[in-house]
Amino acid sequence: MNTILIGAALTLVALGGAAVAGTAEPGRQAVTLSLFGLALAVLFFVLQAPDVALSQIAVGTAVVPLMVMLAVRKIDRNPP
Amino acid sequence: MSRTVRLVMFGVAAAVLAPLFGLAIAGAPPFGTASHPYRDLAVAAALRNATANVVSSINFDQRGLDTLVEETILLASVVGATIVLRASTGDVRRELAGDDRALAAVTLVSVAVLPGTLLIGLDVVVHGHLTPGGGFQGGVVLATGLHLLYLASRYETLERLRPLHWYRWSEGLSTAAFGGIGVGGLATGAGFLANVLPHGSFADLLSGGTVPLLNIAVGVAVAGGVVVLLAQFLDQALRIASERDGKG
Amino acid sequence: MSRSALAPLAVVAPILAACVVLVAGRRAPRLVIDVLATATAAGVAATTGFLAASTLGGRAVTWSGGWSPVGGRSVGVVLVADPLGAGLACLAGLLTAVAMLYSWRYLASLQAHYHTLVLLFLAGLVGFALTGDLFNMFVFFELMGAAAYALTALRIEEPDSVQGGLTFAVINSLGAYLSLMGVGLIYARTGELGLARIGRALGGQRADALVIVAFVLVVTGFLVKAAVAPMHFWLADAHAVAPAPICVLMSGVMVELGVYAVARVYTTAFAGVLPGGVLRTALLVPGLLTVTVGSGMCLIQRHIKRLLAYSTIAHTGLFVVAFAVLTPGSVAGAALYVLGHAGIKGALFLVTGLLLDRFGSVDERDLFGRGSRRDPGGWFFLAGGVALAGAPPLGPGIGKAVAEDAAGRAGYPWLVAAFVVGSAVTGGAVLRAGLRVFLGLGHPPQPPASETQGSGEQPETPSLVRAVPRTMLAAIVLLLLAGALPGVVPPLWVAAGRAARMFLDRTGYAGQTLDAAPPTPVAPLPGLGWTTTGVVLGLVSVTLAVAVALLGVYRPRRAGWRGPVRSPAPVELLHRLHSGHVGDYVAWLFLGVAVVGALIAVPLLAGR
Amino acid sequence: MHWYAYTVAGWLMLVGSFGIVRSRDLVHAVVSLSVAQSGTYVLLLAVGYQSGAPAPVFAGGPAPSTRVVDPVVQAMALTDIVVSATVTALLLALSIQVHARHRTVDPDALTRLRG
Repeated sequence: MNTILIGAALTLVALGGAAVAGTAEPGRQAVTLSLFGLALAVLFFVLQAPDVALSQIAVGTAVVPLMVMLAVRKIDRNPP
Repeated sequence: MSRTVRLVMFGVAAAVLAPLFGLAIAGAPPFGTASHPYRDLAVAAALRNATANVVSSINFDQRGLDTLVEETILLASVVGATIVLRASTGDVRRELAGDDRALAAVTLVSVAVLPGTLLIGLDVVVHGHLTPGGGFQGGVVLATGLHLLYLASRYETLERLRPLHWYRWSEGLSTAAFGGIGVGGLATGAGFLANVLPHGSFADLLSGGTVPLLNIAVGVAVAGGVVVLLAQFLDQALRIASERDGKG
Repeated sequence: MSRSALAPLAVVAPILAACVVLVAGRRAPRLVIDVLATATAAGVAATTGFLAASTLGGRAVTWSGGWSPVGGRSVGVVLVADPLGAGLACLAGLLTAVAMLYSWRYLASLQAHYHTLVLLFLAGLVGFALTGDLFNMFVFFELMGAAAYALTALRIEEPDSVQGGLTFAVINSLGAYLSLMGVGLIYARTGELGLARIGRALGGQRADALVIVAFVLVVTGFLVKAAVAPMHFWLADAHAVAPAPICVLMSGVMVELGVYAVARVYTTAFAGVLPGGVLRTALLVPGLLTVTVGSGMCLIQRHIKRLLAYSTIAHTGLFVVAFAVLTPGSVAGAALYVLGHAGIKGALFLVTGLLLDRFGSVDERDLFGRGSRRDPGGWFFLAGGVALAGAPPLGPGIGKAVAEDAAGRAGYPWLVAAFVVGSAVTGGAVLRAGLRVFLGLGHPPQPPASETQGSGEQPETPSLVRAVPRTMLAAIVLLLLAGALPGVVPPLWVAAGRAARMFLDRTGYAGQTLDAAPPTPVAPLPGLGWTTTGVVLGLVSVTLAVAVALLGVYRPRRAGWRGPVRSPAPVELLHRLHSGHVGDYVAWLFLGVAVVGALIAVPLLAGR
Repeated sequence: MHWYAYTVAGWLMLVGSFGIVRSRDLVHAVVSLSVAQSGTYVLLLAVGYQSGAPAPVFAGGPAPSTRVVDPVVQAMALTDIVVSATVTALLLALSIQVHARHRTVDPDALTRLRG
């Protein structure tokens, strides 16, 4: 059972990573990055690493995507 | 270099490295192995020092030096981002646009959630040596919790509740406290960053010796650091415009 | 307090001082901040200098947290000070103190943030040099990085500055993450993070794909930091834009620490499993490429800071080559070379910084003939060029001579050519720029299209300066003296020989670190110093350098007076390869990893 | 299943780096770099996993024993996450300034640092 969960989470992470790197438009990338961060957190939970999963949720799904969004907003506000 | 040349070059490198990496992991112990020699020592050491969360024991006691440096990296990045995003010649402070005002429903929810979030953050910090979480996770929760104020009302409210140099000070002081506790260990002769306080009894709130103290220091440092970091980005996105921009 | 308290103090003191500066910076007068920062750096230099001298009789081992090993195993992080590591930490402290002296009342708009970052940078450099733990190395690597990225991009009004900082940060971070992958793989095999423990766990094993890939990945980050071709591109972009005192630190010690880390990790952890012959090839190939590309690019620069940056790349290539010979003599030569190079190159960067502050340009063409013959800076610059070429009896010269001698003895006499040509070309390029700028010799150069110009930059002082402040001149003189000194102080040669022997002694390192074994006495290395051959080869290099410089100054013009000259095809190609494009650099980085990986994997895995 | 976790770690590193190589936007490159870094967490935690063993947290959890998932790699991954986040912040700050000075964040258009 656990093996299946881990396999599924790994697949989700592998696809998520490709999706983030493949999203050309940074504004949308903030969203995919947040979802990818969530997938990583799930993986860490099933790998019995709750400490790491908590950090990942706090940082990977909230703070970093927020900073990306703000950076994109700042850059989009001043087009060339 | 043209785009094609660049991609081909990367492809060639990947074609060499991927099979090498494959061979390497074929020689690694199988996933899920029961042999973890460092783990055996680390768990025993954590139990000896009465720290129920072994990960905290490693981060703050056994390999505390790593964490001290990690806090220092945070400090360097925060100061670095502050320098890089400082207002430069040609920048002007904009008035906030009307759409920066929040919806009433959002305000209500955010105000309701805010105290709970701050409490959770504190709880995660204080119990870091017992349960999953610790100074780092709790610090981030505290910092993000404060930013619910932005959702709850207007950016100006957040700005007023956010005298940035306080947060910068608290980050500097708590990083110094971490280093100071380390030097304290040296002074007692037990060694740099040694766990010199009484260890208490296992799974008590007051157990783990210096681990909870260091957890709190990191919690304050991280909360302060993340607030300052987010403030730089929020200021850039909402407040600072360049004279060279159009109407912006 | 025992000697083992000194290593952690040298790391934590700059961190604490940085916190104080950060907290007090808004209120305290600038003078207090300047004095505090300079004194802290000098204190770190004194502490680590004492450690370097006292560890000649045996390493100083500090288990942080007091987790002394039981039965040769511990859960803690260890700092191991030996003469070479502590010596590099001392060099970092000295260079920081001088950089602080130069920056006295400088970059005033940044308040104390500048000092905070420089002190944190120093903590990273010192910790990286002293640690004996692989994961801890990664953490200190990132600390050096985070501080250095921000310091590079300090002058945010400069378009090039922020771009150079970003490129530097992306490439170095990627290198660090690849290193961490390697740490993960080696942990999977051995279950250890301490260098000495890994060395014991791997000793006598067969080098299989996992060990090879782990080693290659671990050293990737360090090779990037050492700017070994083809992972060198970031260095010129970062050095060209960083403030001059930061260039002193990056060129003088940070880049060298990359080479040191490769050497440290190999000798302590992997020497028992990866044969020296294989490693030698895997380092000589990129090392010689680095010398070639570095000196070639150095010769064709007109942006003086970029010129100096490429000269650093060429010299780092020489340090890699010297280490790759893997004998005590060659390591001692590399150590002395690093010392001499740090002082001389630092002085050259600072003189260039003065040019920027006075004329708002570091472009050889713009500045043509603008320096005055009465300007001491010009004579310092020319002297630096001669010293860099390896002139006896100065610091870079002794390092070069000792390394050449060791290469010859180890059966690689042809490597001498790399040392002679590399130092002659880079020294010649510096001389050429100096002769043109300060003495106004020859004709102004013509501009080809695809290169970075150095004109129209903001000076680092509030406005263009007329008279050079005494603190700035003092910093330059100190660095020149420090660069000259290793060539004329025989006790330093003896110490370098013993330090090198200790550095290569894997069993002694593990014994002292893990078993608290008494130190094994190290005999000095015989015959280390100036030899007739060394002096002659040094003079040959200087003659060649002068020839290169004069040829550059009085080169007959290929085209007429109208229109820009077209560079010859190879020069144009070199310029184009250094595209400033971050995607290109990442592709090159992976190509470099693939090449080093293949150089190690093919001889060890083929035929199994 | 045995090598799947390690492969995913390598895949993330590769795909993130590829993202930087083909990037047309520096913010995209920075985000791709953080994808590459996430490969390191996955590798570390995969190395430390033990089938059927609980998390290394004993308060209110399992009875203290060494049969838990390796806490050392978890501590390393935690440090790694902090480092990654702060470096990403610095990189994003630099990207903002690159845009402010060059009016573009397209690497193909940033051609001043050449030769």
